[in-house]
Amino acid sequence: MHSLIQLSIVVLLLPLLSFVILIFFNRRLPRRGDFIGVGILGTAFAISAYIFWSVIVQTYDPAFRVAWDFTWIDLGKVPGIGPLQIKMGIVIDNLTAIMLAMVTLISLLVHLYSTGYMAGDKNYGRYFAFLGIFTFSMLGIVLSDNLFSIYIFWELVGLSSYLLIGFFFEKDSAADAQKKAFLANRVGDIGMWLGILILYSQFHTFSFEQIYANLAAGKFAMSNAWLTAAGLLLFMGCVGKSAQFPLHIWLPDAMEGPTPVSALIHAATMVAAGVYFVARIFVLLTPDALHVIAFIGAFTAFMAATIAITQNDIKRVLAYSTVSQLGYMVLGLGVGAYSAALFHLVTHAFFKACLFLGSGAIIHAMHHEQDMRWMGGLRKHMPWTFATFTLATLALAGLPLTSGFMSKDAILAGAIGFANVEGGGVYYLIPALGFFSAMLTAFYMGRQIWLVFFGESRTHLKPADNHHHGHDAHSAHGAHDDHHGAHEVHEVSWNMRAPLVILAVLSVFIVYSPNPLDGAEGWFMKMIRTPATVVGPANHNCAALPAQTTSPLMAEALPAVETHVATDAHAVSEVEHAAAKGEHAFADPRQAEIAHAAHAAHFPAIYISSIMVVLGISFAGIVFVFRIIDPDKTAEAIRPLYLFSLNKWYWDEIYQATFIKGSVLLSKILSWFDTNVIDGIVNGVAVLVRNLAFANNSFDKYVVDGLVNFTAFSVNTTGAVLRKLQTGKVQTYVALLLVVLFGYFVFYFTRLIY
Amino acid sequence: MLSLIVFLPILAGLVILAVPSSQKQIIRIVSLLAALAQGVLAVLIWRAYDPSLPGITASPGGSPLGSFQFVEKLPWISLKLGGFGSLNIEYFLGVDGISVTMVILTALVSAIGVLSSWTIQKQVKGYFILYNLLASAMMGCFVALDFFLFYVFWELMLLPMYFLIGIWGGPNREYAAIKFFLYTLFGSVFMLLVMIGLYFSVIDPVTGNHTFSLVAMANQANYIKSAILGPDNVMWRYVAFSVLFVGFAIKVPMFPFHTWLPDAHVEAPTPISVILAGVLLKLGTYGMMRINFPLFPEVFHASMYVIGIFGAINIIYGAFCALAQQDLKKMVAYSSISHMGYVLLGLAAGNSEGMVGALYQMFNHGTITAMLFLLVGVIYDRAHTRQIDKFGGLSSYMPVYAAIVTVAWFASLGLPGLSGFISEAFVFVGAFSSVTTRYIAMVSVLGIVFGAAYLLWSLQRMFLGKRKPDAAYDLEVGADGHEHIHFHDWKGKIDLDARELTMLVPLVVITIFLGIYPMPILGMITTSVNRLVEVLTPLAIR
Amino acid sequence: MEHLIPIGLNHYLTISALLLGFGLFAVMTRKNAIVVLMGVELILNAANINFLAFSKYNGGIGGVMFSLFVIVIAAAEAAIALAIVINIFKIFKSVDISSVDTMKE
Amino acid sequence: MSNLTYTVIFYIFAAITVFSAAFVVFSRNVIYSAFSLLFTFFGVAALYVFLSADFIAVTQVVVYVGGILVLLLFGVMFTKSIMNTELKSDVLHIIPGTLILAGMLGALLYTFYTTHTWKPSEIQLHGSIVERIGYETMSHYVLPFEMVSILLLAALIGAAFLARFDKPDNKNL
Repeated sequence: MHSLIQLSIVVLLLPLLSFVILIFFNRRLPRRGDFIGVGILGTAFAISAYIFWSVIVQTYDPAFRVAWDFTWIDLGKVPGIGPLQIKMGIVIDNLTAIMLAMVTLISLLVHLYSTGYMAGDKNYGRYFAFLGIFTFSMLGIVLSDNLFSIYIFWELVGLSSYLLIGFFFEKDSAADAQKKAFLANRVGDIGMWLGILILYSQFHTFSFEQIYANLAAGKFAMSNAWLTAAGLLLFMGCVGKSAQFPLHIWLPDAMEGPTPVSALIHAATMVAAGVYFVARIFVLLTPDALHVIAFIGAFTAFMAATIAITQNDIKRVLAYSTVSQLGYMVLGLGVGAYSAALFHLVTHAFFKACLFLGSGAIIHAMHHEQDMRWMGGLRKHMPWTFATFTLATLALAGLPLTSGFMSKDAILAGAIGFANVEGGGVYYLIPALGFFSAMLTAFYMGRQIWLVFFGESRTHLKPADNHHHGHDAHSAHGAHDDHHGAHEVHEVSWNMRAPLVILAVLSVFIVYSPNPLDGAEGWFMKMIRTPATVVGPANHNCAALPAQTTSPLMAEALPAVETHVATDAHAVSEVEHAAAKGEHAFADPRQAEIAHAAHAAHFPAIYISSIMVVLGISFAGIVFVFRIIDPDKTAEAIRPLYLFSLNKWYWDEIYQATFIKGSVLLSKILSWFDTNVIDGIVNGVAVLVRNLAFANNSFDKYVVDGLVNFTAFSVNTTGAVLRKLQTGKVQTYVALLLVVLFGYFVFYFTRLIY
Repeated sequence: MLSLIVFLPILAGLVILAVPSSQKQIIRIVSLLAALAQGVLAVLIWRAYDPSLPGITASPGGSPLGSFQFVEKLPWISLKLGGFGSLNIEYFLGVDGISVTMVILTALVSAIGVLSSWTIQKQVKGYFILYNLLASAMMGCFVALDFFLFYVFWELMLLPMYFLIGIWGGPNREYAAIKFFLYTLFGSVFMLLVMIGLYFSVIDPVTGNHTFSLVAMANQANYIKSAILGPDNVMWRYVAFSVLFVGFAIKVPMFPFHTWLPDAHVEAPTPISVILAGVLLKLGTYGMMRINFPLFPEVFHASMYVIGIFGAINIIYGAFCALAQQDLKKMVAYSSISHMGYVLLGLAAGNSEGMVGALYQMFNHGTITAMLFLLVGVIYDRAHTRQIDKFGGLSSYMPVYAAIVTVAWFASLGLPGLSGFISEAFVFVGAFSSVTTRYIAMVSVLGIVFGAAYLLWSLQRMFLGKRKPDAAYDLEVGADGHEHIHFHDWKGKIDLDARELTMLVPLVVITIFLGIYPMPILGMITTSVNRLVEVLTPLAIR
Repeated sequence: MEHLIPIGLNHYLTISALLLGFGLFAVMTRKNAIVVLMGVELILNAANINFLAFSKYNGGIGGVMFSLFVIVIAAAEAAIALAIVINIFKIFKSVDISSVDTMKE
Repeated sequence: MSNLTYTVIFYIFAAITVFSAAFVVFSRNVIYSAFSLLFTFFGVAALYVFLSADFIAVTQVVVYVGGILVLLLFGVMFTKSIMNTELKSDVLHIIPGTLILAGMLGALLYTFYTTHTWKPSEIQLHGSIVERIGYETMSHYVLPFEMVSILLLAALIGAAFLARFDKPDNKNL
């Protein structure tokens, strides 16, 4: 076992240890055990940093790869397949090393930040336990070498996201949001699971390595449409987790969780896991699948940006901005700008975490006021926060000299190149949407900065409650609110400030590349190379294998899979070697062409995006700083558009009306069907049988038994009648005697007459 | 060994018979000791079991008795019937990979059921006698290898179950008990006919007589060609398969025959619900794996598609019905229907992954559903209601209970790391890998989402948020300034007490352990399942 | 009318029939045991009239002798019956024979 | 004594007998019934005389009027106090009684007046028959006479025994 593998196992298990300790013992530990969480994460980060150092700095090899696995489940000698084992394993390559360091660093910073932010919460210890299990699951995704374990950790991050969104579970909105998040993710997950099933059903393995090898060897027995479907279904997992259209609806609601959680999970790491996963499966995506992915990414980026410009909640703006940026990343992957997308993932993780933590500091300082309309003027009170927040904002908007500029620019260059190569007019929509979104990003971030930090404090403008907002509320509570706004807002403590500074520093270009205009010259883009596809046009015709119809049971066994021995420490697949030969040595001509075109489009992209960003910022300045255009009047003038944006394109309402109402209605119908129709049939049969039995019983009772009973009845009635005569009174007997005598007379006389 | 594990509860029942009915504690302790002894025996069997022997039926070139373990074989009933020849019924017990897990599950659930029965106050003596009879019959069903013996145990199970629901049940108990009884009896009557038909179609290769031995029946070479259920009588074999399938499907319960389950669960007392969901439902699918499929492999092969469709209907239909329920126990009952659909789907796949998944799902569903019903019982004991809307915000006041509920609920919805996930995953892997059931599997995956939907929704309504205005409990501010919960006429501990923890913690540990490392169970079953898949694959294709 | 002038057998028989009828009526309908006894005496008298009438018109002495015995037995009967009636009265506090129905069961 | 006088006297006694008997039966008062019975017995005795049975008539007067009637009156007085209005005796099933009475009467009278087989014989009893009775009693009817006397004795003893009825010790009578 390679020493890096051993270290990575330690890194993986340390947060789990933190979880186990804190979930059981947090109440018995001093300070509810927060030092354990921070300490363990610190250790984990230290080890991750060492791994990063050895892989990236020392080795500096784009094709670096170490893998290890063990048999998890042994299914024995399966008929038709042969010995079958399900393996679990760890793989470390450049991407893993970077992600490992990034995740542990942000997690450590969030842990540290939370000791300030969450202080005094009644479930303080449990919060750190949840952070621990989240970090564990996230590291599991990063380190997994197969689809099955990535799915397991995928769901586990879903669980920890569920637990953390609903951390304030006594709030109904939080409980709703956590359920929504989990269900939306589950929808994505079933797609991902079906994609895994398609691949497994062909190769009887979950390992990336073996699947790619088999695909490259053309052993995929189903039609090519199935392969595209597999890619798209796997991408559905990303759609759910990375909040792409149409499953983006959960992410803004997830802001109900504590703000550090939003920073860690819903901005920096977990939502980026979708992008990471698509990168992992990038090689099996067919061009058709990539086109779909590119369009979804572009559309998401655009849609989320349009929503973000009208939101008033500081966290919601950032949430939609996250969705938008994730759209960029997905767009990047879709157009084939693989390393640019991952580059953006990393840079975005740092500056967006910084933004969220900054907003957390503001919210903390403002006593849980989240509405930007009632902020303003915080620049003077919170200089550290202001500085770091602004730097991160510039990175997000994509101004030169920031990390965001380089990564976003690389993606947009890739998009232009892609459109050039594909040649169709409709493909230019992707870069166009990308650039337009860049402008919108600059606009809404400028709006946010201005509303939060500049101008005068507007705390007093906040209506006392929702019922009567207006002048009287203003005048009546003005003094009181001023008191709140002016005197109680102050800079946050060091344990919340330090993470902000570190993250802001990591948003500067020099960390990634010496050339502020070209990320491709940095170490990141050099280390992360676009892997050669295994499903390119060269492989298309392999799908036409003869159809196996002899046995449904054995059919899937026929394309006998060569059992790949577990990849050894330095076993590197042939395919990746080919990709690693040189900077432009793409195995697939299409990829090479796109890369070339993207390179050519580098400077046009810089110009256009810079113009767009400047346009966006100056527009924000026109509207909000100089008030040349009154934002309220403008909103009034384009009210339908404004409402459309404010109400998030009505997606929540649409889903509520269709899927949720539909499901509930269907469930009611089926339940009714169950109790009334099916059970009704059962009970009906029962009633029928019972009535038959009653009829039979009646026959038995009244006809057969009747004959028997009639005898008894007649004897009984006769007896009852005669018993009336048996009065015990002498006179009755005399009367009877006389009746008989009289009868005799009658008889006698009739005899006489006839 | 197997005789001991089967008849131990009956012995305990006889001991209880001698105890005066006023000595409730002695009765309970005797039952508990019997259940624990059963558990110890199950552990011994588990340790001594050799996972390399496949069982199922005679292997080519092997003993005609097959490679069963812990076999006990004695002549039981031997009647000379003149022209009909002789009737030979054997006392034939044995386990293989399919039954050994079920034996362990039965011992586990029985012991937990006894603990859960501690609160039964009405006619304790009669209750425990019936309970022990039920435990014996269930265990007997899983180890019987003679069809007649299996049938005897199968019918023996009905009687105590009927009374346990009908006497110790809820307000509508007579209806539920009768419904359960009639449904199951309906199935078993046909089973009897098929059993007799099979008897006259199969020759024991050793003695040359007709036989009820399932080992002999599972080997198609032992059939008389022209007999009523012989290979030539294709139509009758289809009829017999269908009828037998319906008999077992009622127990599962499969879609159109499932309506007894919600009623029985809602009315039954908690321990009986636990037994019912934990073990009895498994008998249906176990019967399919042990009897229905291997005896008619070519019919099974032709009907995989139909079984798969029914499995998918169970999964999705059960999930939807659960979504609409207001009664927590009814919701759990419908979730059982949904989860048993996974078992059916896995069986329908007909390959090793699916069958392993189905069998593992049977085990996991046994433990998880037992946990769910115990948890429902806990809250019902306290609040005397199971209406989901009557709760809210319980997590704040009953943290341990809420934590265990969360584990159980997530195990039920198939969260990775908990045992339910692995079985569901294998079911889907198998079903999708089989060309026959591929599209069915694609539809069934929706069950994962709706399963999550109803479970999370109920979790939210009961445990999250705040106390609802019409909740079944009050809030009081205690001496320490915190809010505490107060149930009407509940004197015990608000959160779980020691007895409840004793029942639940082992199940939680098993669920988590088997979710992380499933090989202790999977290792025992894979050899047998692989052999079963071989047996099920028709000769022409093999 | 000419039938009525010479007194014949039928006159006596008619009187006896009427006495018998009254006696039967008393026995049947009256609740007082004493009156019932009186009815019995009327019946016996009616019988005596018949005996004597047939005895006279047939010229035999048998009817006369028999009526003598009847009178004797009637005396004995009256004595016994009254003793019984008095006992009944002592037991039932009433001579109402409709209440004397212990023979019923 | 002319034939007509004879007839008139007969009818008078017949009327006394019948009407007093009817009064015995239909009177609601037991005392009245008892006294009315006296007239009946006298009437019947008179009719006995018409039937040439003067000894019987005397016996009738002595036994019935002197014995039985007195006995009956004693019975009435033992069982009821005379002043008590409850002496009025109720009537039981009057309708069947009346019907049977009418039926019996009608049937008998019909029989009598349609039967012609009992033509009176030529030899009829005439004059006193006391002598004949004496002879017949001591000769032909001596056994019945002795039996009757024993019966009478037994009846008297029995009546005396019954009448001295003590209050029973046991209540189950």
